[in-house]
Amino acid sequence: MNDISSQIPAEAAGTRQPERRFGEPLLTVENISLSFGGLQALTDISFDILEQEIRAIIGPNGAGKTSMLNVINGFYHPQKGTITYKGNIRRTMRPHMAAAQGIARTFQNVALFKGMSTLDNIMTGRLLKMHNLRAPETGVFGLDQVLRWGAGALDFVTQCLYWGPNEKEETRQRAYCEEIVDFLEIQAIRKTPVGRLPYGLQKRVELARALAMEPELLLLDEPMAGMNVEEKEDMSRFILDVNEEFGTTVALIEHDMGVVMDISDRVVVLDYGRKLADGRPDEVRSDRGVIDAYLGVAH
Amino acid sequence: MNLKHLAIGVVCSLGSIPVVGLLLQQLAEAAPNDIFFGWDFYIEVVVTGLLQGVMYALVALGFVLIFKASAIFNFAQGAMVLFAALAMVGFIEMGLHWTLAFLLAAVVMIIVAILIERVVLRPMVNQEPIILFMATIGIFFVLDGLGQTIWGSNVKALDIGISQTPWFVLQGEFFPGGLRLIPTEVVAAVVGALTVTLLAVLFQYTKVGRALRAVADDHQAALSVGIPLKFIWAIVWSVAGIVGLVAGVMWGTSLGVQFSLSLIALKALPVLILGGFTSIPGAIVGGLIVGVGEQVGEVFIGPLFGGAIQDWFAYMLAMIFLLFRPQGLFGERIIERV
Amino acid sequence: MGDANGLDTFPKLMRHNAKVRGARPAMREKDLGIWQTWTWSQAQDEVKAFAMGLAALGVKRGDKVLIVGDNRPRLYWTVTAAQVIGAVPVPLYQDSVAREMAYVVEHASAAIAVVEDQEQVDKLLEIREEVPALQTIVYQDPRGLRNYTQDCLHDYAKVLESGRRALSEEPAGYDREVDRGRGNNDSIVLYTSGTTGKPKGVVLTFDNVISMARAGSEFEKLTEGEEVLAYLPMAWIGDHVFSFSQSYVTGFCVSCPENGSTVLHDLHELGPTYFFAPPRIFENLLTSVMIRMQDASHFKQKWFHYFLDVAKQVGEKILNGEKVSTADRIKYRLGTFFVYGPLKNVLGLTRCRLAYTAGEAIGPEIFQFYRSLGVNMKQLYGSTEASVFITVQPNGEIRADTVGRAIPGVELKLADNGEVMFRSPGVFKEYFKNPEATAETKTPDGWVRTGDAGMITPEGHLRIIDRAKDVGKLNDGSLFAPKFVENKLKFYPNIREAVTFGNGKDYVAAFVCIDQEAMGSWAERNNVAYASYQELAAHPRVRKIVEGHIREVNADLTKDPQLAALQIRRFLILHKDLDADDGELTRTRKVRRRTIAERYEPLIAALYNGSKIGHIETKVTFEDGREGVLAADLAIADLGGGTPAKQAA
Amino acid sequence: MFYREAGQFKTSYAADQAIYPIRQDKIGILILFGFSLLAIPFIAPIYWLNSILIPFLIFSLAALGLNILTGYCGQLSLGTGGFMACGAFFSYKLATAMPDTNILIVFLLAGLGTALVGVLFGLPSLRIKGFYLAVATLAAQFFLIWMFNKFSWWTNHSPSGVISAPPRAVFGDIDVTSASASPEAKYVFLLLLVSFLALIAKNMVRSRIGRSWMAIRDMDIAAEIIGIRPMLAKLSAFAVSSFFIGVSGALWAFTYSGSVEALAFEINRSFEVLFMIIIGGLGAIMGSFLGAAFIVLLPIALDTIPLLLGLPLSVETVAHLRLIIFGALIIFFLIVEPHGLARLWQIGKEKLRLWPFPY
Repeated sequence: MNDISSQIPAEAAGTRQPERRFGEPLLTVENISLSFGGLQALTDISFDILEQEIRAIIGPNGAGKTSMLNVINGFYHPQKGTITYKGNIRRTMRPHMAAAQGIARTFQNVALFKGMSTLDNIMTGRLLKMHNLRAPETGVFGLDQVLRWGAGALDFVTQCLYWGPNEKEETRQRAYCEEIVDFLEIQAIRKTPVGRLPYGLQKRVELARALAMEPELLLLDEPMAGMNVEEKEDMSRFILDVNEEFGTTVALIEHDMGVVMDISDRVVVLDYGRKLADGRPDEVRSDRGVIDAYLGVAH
Repeated sequence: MNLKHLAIGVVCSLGSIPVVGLLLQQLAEAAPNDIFFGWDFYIEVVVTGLLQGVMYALVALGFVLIFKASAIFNFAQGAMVLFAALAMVGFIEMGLHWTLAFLLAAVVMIIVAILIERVVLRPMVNQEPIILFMATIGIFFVLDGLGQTIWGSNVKALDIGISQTPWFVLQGEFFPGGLRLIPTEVVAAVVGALTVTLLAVLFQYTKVGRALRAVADDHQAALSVGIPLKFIWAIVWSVAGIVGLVAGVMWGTSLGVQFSLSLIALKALPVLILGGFTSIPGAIVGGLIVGVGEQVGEVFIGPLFGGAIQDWFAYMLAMIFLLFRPQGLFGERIIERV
Repeated sequence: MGDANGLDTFPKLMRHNAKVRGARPAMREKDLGIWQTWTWSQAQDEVKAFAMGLAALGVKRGDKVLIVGDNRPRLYWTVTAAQVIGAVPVPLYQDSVAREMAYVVEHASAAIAVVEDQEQVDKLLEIREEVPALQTIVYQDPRGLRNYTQDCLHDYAKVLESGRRALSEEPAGYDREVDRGRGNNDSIVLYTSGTTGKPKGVVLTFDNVISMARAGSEFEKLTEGEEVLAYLPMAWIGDHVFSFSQSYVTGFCVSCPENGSTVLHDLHELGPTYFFAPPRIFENLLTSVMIRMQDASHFKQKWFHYFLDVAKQVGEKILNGEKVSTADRIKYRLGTFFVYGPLKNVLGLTRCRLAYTAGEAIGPEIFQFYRSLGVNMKQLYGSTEASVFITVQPNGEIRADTVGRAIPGVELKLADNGEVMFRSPGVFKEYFKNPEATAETKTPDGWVRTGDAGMITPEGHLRIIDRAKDVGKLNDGSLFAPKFVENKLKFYPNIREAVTFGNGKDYVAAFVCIDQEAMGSWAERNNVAYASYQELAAHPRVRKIVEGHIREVNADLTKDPQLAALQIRRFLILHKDLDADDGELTRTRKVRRRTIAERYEPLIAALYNGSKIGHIETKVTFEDGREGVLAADLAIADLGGGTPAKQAA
Repeated sequence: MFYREAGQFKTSYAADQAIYPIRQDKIGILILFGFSLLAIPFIAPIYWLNSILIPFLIFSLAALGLNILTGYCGQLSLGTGGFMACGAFFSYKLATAMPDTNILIVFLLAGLGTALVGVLFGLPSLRIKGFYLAVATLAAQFFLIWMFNKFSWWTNHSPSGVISAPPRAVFGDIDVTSASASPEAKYVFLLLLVSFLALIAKNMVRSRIGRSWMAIRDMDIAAEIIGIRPMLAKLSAFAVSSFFIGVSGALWAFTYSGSVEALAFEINRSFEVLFMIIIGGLGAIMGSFLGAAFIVLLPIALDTIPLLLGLPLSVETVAHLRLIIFGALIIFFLIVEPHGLARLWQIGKEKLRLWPFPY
């Protein structure tokens, strides 16, 4: 269950496909509109994210990219439109519910827990996966709920005493986190308080924390902002590795067009809260509207 | 300083009076044999509450000024009120006329403000708010101890020539016995209103006021356009000190100058919650609501609990209020950004 | 030779260890945040399965098995697993580039390689066209290799799996294979990175390695309780003996660090009891200690240096068991509590009871520093061809300038030209596929030429003075060993490089390059203004300092009649650092004497014609690749020196 | 200086995650505990036990509780006094209503009751943050004190409003409560109880629940996106914190003063405990103890110094001067080391570990 290698779909191993094959849409947003008071942040946005792809969302500043991510992970509630995730239309959603459904997220300005060490930050990402005790399922109406409460209370006691199931669980999860530490090559800083780390490493730790959630959909908000070329290369490699090794679907916002063109499978372009284009990187690159609105400005 | 907000606040609080009155009427009718209240009594209670509220507002005003300009939750405001009042009494005891004593006390408060800025705030720039808050508790102790060391801890009368005999106004059909008003409270209300107006003008039309508002909006931005933050802080603390002096004089004339004055700050806290930590009109309206609420609560709800509920009634009021409007009446709406 | 118990191969030793100390730790690796531990019996299970897995991949007796990667338990086990089935492991330096690998793969005609990770796989795939013999690559860490479709690639875990299957079908197979091994079989081939020409593959038999490992262990009384950190390349004989062979012989546990960047931290955590490091590492540690202490408070620095002085005076004596006054003993005790103990702790040497250094000469200052702290540090002289051990300093006979006595079983003699020769059970079998070189190095009666020039001190210690081919003669006929003098100079932190001349001359003269960092910080502390390296090098006060160092070296040399003639009579400070980019040094910072002799010909002439000034124009390569000419007039200092020479006579 | 960590490597996560992974620390804490348990009761004068060590232990517990809420979960509370009062009065009512129940069970129940009250007054934390919350907790403070003062039921209708702890025994027949109990017995009882509770607190903060608190403290938005339910995290912090504070209030009433009235738990008590955790160190178990020691000892020191110097000061002046010095010291301390004594302790430890290198 907690061995990373078991997360790898069996068919992914083997021959390398010249064209990467993707699964069904993991997430579909349709006609999303979002406004704050009079400010229209998103207007009638629709696109989908396929299983196992790397999807980039690009656009100039204020295009509504971050708002889009916030909608996806339940932080903002759009006034109009539907979101379908894993085939189910989503109703009201709080971020922690999105987390429980397998959506992880990093932030534009690193949102680490500054008072904790690297390892503790990553361990925090495992919170949803930690269960000292599990109530047995009896199927008897009412009894299950009682049993769950009982298990919860016992769980609390084991935490107070750091005993038995709790110690076992802490150890198990620590082992999982260490796999991630190893994967992202942050062994040397595992016990360093994250506040003392340089920016690039903080971003990496944040990615580690998101990975600890074993997400199916990983939202990355400008994972390479403020990094130098070398750090960007490292980060790109890690994103590709994550996508490849764990089969995680990635949606990312990024400003560096080079990176976007390199690592993403499909790109959606937003401008002033509207969708401008959607397609493979080369298609988007040659799109007239995009060049005018976005790339044109950059030149 | 948003006039629209001010208007809403005033309408709300005034509007609440008849509603409260109506409620009380119902109450009175439900228990006609136990107690009987006439309309005049309700109004008298409410008016007393309003006047009391102005006094709360005066204390709360000091808090708001400092919080707005420096995001410091100044727990020492109450101690500043006491210290200012003690200083003024001290000068009067030296034989000076109260106006002169007032001016001198104002000077003392300015010196205190500058000292606080120099000794406490400046070395603690960029500290977390909770640390600064604790520091103001430190200031609270120092001012308390200092004031009492210099001027003693006896209760002192503060006489600025306002009679303590109640006035009875509007005698007539509606108020058979006349509306009972305590002159000090009326004066306090007037002075309070004047102070607020003065502050509003100061904020709106002077250079310092504009700088102050800039600082309140964004420290970094203010610094980057060359506003001297430290100077602004000294100014704000001085103004807060003088506002505290006014409050001290008002409270002092009615209650006497004594140690418990420093604890009236605690009364101002629910006012802040109601009004929002950063809103001057909020402080005023909040003060009025708390004043009225407390009086009304004490008279009509108190008996249900066995009385003496002022201690916590305002807090409960504020807390219930918060559940519906977490940012207070006039506080800026918090939009969380990620 | 063999062994009384028949434990004449590593597989047999492993089986023995698994039997007698099966529950004791055999290997550790810092992995996933903790020191993962394998007991001897667990280790044997891994070896068993992997040996069978290798056999299943078609590896036969006598095949060569290439091993490339950092120090990892699985790679160490691969060594044993290969030996189990009679194959010969060939470890390679993990940082060698593909081209270098190609030569060895070709030369050893290895059909299989067991490597650590994607990096090594990529290198081998790159050269696969050139070396078609290489049929199979087994990788340990599958990360990043998911989409490699080459048929030659095998996951270590899968090989292990197939080995387990084979074992379950034929449980006796392992023992049968182990029993087939003989002490005179080839045990390992180690390629030495020769300074010139192609690397040579040194073939060692089990008897060679095991006998010397045993001799070394008995000499130092190593036990199964030692802790050893394996951090030096597996392809190097030292690592093979210290962290593999001796572990099998005595049963101690070997630990592998997490990765290259955490070695120092892992060293601190592990606190080895038996530690080996080349002088360079000890020197770096000492430098970092001194640099960090410079940031300490004034009081602490005084305190620190006071106790270091105490240690300097009495520390070695105490370690050597000599008589020391009670007051000094108390002072040393205090020092141990306040300074030496904590210092050893932060360096990770708290539990260290034996530290070897070898490979190059170690600075006496550095050597004494560690010894005075109470670290039992010793010099050792050895080579791949000797299965490491030739001479070791016995306890109580530690000198900074000798490398000790021949250990039991080793015979030592000096050739006429001063070259050191030895004979021992550890003498290598041959250079792989290179009988000419074998004949050149190994005499028919088993003596091996080391290529080093040495002397035997009156008390019987060997002292290495230089490479035999670099040793020359002064005009008065006395031996001239340039590197010996240069090393003495380079031990001063202020001196970065030194080049001495004297072969065919009347006296010894020297070029000196100052160390910019050390002298620069001196200049800063003493308010000496300078704008460039050249200016600093030409500063009279700098020259005075260097002169002082040289006088000390000279004074030291006079103490020994064998060496008195080596005193430096005249020297100059070069206006630029010797640079590998200019071809003056090799990439490993060894002096290229011929290049220097040509390029600085006018200066050398000036050193020997009595001038006060030498003029020179040199071509330099700037960092951006441009070339330019640097002209300078360099002052030549004359130290006189008739007197000491007379003294020597 | 005292550390010899080389060689103390960890071969299991359990060892790596131990409370004191370094052997020297473990030894040090065992010696300290052993000394406190076996030596102090015999060598410390009664005055020390009664006026320093016993209040120190009780305050440590209260500080521990507040530290869980404020230091670990980031929720500022000024209602500590009120919660202590809850513990005191709850346990008084329970102990007098069920005289045969073991006093430990009484304390446990009183703590649980306080936890419930804490959760109730913690509800606003779901909507409001920071100083707004702090002020809201004052509601608890004033309301609770008023309630215990107002209704004589809480004091079993004692005319003075003072409750007197009935004598209760533990370990068979060792009386540990009320004025008649021996100070040594009280001290040992408190030491064991407080150490046990501190251990529990430490376990909680290094478990999942503690990490969810710290996540909420450090960045609540990120915490929620990771899947932490803010309501559960905050309310559990309120509950646990109130439990600790409640027990400390009960101990105050039962072991320290023996008889107590509601006014003993006035707002100043809240500030006192808040000072302890600020000066001791937010988010550090050790800080709660250091801060409690500081705040307990400071007034004693301030009272003693003029006496020692022989200054002829009136009691009143001394009281005022004490206020000034206390306030000034607090400010000084906040300027010099805003992260508290625990940070100093930690830096000191790091220094010793790195010795002879500078930190």
